Amino acid sequence: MSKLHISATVNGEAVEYLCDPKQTLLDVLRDELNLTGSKEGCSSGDCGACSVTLDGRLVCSCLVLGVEMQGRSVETIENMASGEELHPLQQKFLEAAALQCGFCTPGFLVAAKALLEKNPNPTETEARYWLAGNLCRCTGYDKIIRAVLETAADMRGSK
Amino acid sequence: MAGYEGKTFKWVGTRPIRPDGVDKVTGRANYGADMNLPGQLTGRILRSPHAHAKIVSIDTSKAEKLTGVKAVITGKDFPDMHNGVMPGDEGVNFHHLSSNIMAKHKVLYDGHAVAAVAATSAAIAEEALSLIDVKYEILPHVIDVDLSMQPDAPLLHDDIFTSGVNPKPEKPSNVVQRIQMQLGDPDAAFKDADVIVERSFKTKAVHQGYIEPHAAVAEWSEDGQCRIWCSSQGHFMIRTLTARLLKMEAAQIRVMPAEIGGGFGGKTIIFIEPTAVLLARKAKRPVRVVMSRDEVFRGSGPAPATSIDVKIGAKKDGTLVAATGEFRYQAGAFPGSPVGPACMAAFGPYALTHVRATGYEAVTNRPLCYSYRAPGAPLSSFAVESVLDEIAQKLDMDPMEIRIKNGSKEGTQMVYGPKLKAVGNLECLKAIQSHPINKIPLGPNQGRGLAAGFWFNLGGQSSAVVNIAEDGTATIMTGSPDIGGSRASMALMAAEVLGIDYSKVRPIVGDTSAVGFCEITHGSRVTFATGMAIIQASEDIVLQCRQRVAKMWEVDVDAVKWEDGHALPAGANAGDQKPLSLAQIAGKAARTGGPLVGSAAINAGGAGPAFGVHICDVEVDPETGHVTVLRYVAAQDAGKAIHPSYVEGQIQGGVAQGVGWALNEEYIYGEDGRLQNSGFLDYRIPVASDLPMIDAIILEVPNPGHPFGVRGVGEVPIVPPLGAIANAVARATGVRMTDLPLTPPKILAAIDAAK
Amino acid sequence: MSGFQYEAPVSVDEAVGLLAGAKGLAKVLAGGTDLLVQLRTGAVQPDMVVDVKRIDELRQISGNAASGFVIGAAVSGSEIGEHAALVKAWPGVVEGMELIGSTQIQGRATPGGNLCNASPAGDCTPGLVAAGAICVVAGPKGRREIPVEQVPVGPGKTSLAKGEFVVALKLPPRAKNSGDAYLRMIPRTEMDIAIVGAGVDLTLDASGTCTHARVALGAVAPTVLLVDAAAKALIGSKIDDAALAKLAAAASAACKPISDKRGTIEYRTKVAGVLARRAAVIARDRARSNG
Amino acid sequence: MARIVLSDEFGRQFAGGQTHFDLDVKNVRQLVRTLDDMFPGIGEQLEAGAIAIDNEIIPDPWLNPIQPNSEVFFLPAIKGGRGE
Repeated sequence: MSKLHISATVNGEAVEYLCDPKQTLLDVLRDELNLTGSKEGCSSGDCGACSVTLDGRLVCSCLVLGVEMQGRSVETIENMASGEELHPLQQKFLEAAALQCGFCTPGFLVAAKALLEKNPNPTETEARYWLAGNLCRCTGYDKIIRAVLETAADMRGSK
Repeated sequence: MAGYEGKTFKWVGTRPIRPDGVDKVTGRANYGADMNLPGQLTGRILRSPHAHAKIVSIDTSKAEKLTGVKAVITGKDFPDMHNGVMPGDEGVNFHHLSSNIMAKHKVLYDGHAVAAVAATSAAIAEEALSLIDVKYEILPHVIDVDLSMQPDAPLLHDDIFTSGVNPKPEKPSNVVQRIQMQLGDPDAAFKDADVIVERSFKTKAVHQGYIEPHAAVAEWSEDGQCRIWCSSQGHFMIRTLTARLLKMEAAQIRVMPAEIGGGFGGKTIIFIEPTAVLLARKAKRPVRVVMSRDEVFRGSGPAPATSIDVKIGAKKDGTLVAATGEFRYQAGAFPGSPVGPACMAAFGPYALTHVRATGYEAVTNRPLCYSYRAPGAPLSSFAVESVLDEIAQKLDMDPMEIRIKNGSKEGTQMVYGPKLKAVGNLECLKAIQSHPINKIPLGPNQGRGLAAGFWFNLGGQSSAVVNIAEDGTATIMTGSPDIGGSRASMALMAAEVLGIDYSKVRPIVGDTSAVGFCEITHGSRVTFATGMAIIQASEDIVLQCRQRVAKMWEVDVDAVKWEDGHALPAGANAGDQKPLSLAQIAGKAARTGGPLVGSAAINAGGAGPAFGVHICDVEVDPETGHVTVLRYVAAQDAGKAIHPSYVEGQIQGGVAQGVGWALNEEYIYGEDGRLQNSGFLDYRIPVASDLPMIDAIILEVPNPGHPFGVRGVGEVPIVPPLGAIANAVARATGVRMTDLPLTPPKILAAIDAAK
Repeated sequence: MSGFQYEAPVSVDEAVGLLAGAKGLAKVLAGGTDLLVQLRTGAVQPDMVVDVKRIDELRQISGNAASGFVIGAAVSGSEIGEHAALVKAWPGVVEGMELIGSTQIQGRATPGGNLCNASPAGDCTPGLVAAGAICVVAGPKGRREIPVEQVPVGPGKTSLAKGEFVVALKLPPRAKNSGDAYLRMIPRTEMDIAIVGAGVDLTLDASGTCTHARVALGAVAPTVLLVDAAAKALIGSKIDDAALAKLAAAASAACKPISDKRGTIEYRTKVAGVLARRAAVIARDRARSNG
Repeated sequence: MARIVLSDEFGRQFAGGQTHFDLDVKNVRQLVRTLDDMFPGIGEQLEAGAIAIDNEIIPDPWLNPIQPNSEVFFLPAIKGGRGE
């Protein structure tokens, strides 16, 4: 099958790419657009390492076809910091040592950002369930959950 | 070791942001699969669908003709290796290792690699795999360790003869080895026991579950030089083994360490790099091989299934009088099961004068069984802690009291021979004993479980270089991959010795051509051993600085001392000199003898054993068997915590893995010997909503074998959770279960059976 | 493994035309959370994939509790969970949808997809069956409406003919004093396939006596079971302990499960009764507070 | 004389059941040679394992000194201690 020409918005910028129908959005991001911050851990939607937001909705980019993206908009970890300023979640993850190997970290940050946009004051249980689709094997989740809850409190306080 | 006792640390023990942190929260950090070279091809591996079969033929002609396919290889492309272990092989059987990477005449497990292709796209590579025609003659298989040890079991290898038995066997067997270690005379000593508990246990194989699949990019140049970018727990290991397996010289190969997305022992051995190199060589283009999650489960190095008998006898007052354990550990298709460490660690937390540990290892039709965090110890410890808990119940004794009463401490002789030096076992037990969790009342269907764990920790070879720039900032380089924050620990130790700000130290993980040899990141050795190399290399810089300043001041080097990053007169006879900072000395380096380069290369002994004690509360749904972990507290002796946040992180991560091991994780095989749950959907590692916060308590009983008192911290956290959870479930349900994992169906069946 | 033709029609008729005219295997792509995994593993190798998410009708929730809701087949789980009126009227239906996978999966997974994937363990189906939902199917011969339980006919198999696909799910008008609930058993707390699932919908009269009930079980037979005997145990009772015990026994008795890597026959049979009972209690309490 | 302790296994296999020896040796290399002279074949086995001198486990021992009052244990190879 020949490749399809797709026009989409990636991290606020208009992009065009050629895409085999079988390629996933994750394949497109990593291999065609060189945005390797989204990670492939399972290709089945079970680990969350490839989390992005698609038209504002949190999804696994391994479960979206690249050809579905025509006219759609995706945000990845690469666009989370603005300029030299980290997003408060990124800063808190660093301060709270909420990462060890760092492989799952982009997915957690993208998912946590989506959580706080929807629910600025999550309980520990809400945060744990929201992030249940993001697997981490290093931290036992403790410092990640604390970092998310503390960032939420900081962001509420600064408003 | 001299110089640091009683010292108040300025940097060691603080919690700064890790040097590699920003790259990892912005997606910039490069892991194994992120490398993309010009002209790079996609490599894919064809794997056996059979548990055990003879390879009759492999026809790759159709695949080779497919447009876009640039190389196809099979086992025939790998050089033949000597079958056996020769001096200089460091205990590695290269024939086995090579045969695991690519099957030669037989496939020995579902997922065993048989061929590989490199093509211009993933889709073409996958199509090419489907065009490779492998004819198999299926053989009977064996998955279970007890069945594998039977004399009539399907035989995997005709060249394995059980070692450690008398007389030497003449017939080949799946049983690789028998080992035994003993103190005193346990058989006689059991006669003095008032209560004896003897139980048999079975556990299932589990996977390390790192989120990053194995990935490697290889490039071959016309002059025979080769570069490999990969994620591993030791790029020097990758270089050594690739060179040996492909009959190359080590210096021909340059291995670049990518960031590593978790390993836990599973990335301490080689799986795909030689395949990538051979494909790149044949295709004359760079090749990237990345395992799928299915391949990771089927074709990497999970931890063993086991079958264990433990017997412990005690006096009425709780004094343990004798203990024995027989530990039957499954290996994968090739030898390599950690039954030795399992025997050594099983009874580690207890002072026993009459004790025996016997170990067996048997090959099975499963993927290579390899290291997973404190290899072997969680399983043997689970059995011992379960039996001990039952003894405490029988004696109506507090489970903590029996552990403190019998706890090993400085001077205790271990079953493997030596006596313990200063250790923190009792300190951990007492920290848990006085923890507020004990005061929380338990509700219906709830139980509290306690367990202790031991791991001896490793030292070994490490190198480090410290380069001081002209402005006094430092670049420090080691060859130890940073798997969980070790760059931060290295920088803290260097800052401490050099006396400069942590922010002025940049740690680098150097490639195999840039820095001296470092053993793999394993056995909790990096902060200890590579850290010791960093300390010595930094001390080398301090000495050089004092020597330079002595020249400037025209005094003896002893007249110059080093404090807080400055050279100072050591006493009045040095004259009235103003302190010189490292930056000032570095600025004059050209005129005092050239660049300031400090280095150290060591083979570190003196690794201090680690102890950990865990307590947890669970609730069991009596109608479904579902277990909820309500609370979890873990105390551990870190010797000296260099970066306490990452020590806590090691403890919390180990606990989470251990909880998964206890409750839900298992390799599930069908009758056909094929793995049925090779994905994260049905191989159930804990998710965020499965766990409570994990209270990590760090104790510091300094290791006399390290200048700062450091002990490895990464292994022991996974040892106690299996026992702690099992003991809590036993107390919540009133039923003691001996088969892991404790899945809801098993728990419900056990509850119903006990009614 | 060859590629496939990708189409994204904007109308139902266009989609029917593509599906009916496709040579070889044509698959409907809704949320894709099952289909993409099947594509990746090679379990399904379609010649054409028809993405139905650009058809407005499939992306809407219309109607209300009194008249009955119509849920577009390609509405995502997240969108269903955000629809306040639907959540209020049919919390059990919504629970089933929201239990499918993670937050990320929720952003994509759809009720139409979950139904047509036809897994016996699909979380969305028991709640819909209990609710008495009707499935709107479009095809070359026009539209037809069938009860939800008639869509899956076996693991991975549906009653849909070539060219047909699910457009919407219609929930009946909601009576006063009604409540529904869905519970499932998984070993973890999230991210698992149900070992057993149980959906219960019921209506009480002013005295608190049950006048209507439907009980559906998942993962205990090749398709979702609608268990009349379990419903009968509730109807006419005040849903007291005796009725609940009868319900549980009837639910367990109806099970025809298999033993597999996720659970045993014994376990599924027993827990089906437990979950049906627990779901009935939740549904009853919801009905009482939903006057 | 240093106290040398073999595992029961090695004692049984090579040394007729004896496991404790008092030997006058200066370092590990000399100790292994001495034992191999006494019990041919044991040297290769011992070299494959680890060693503890005065309760300190030493990786890759060879030239490490043994004091006259030292206690030396031969251990199985601690392979696979690989985590973090």
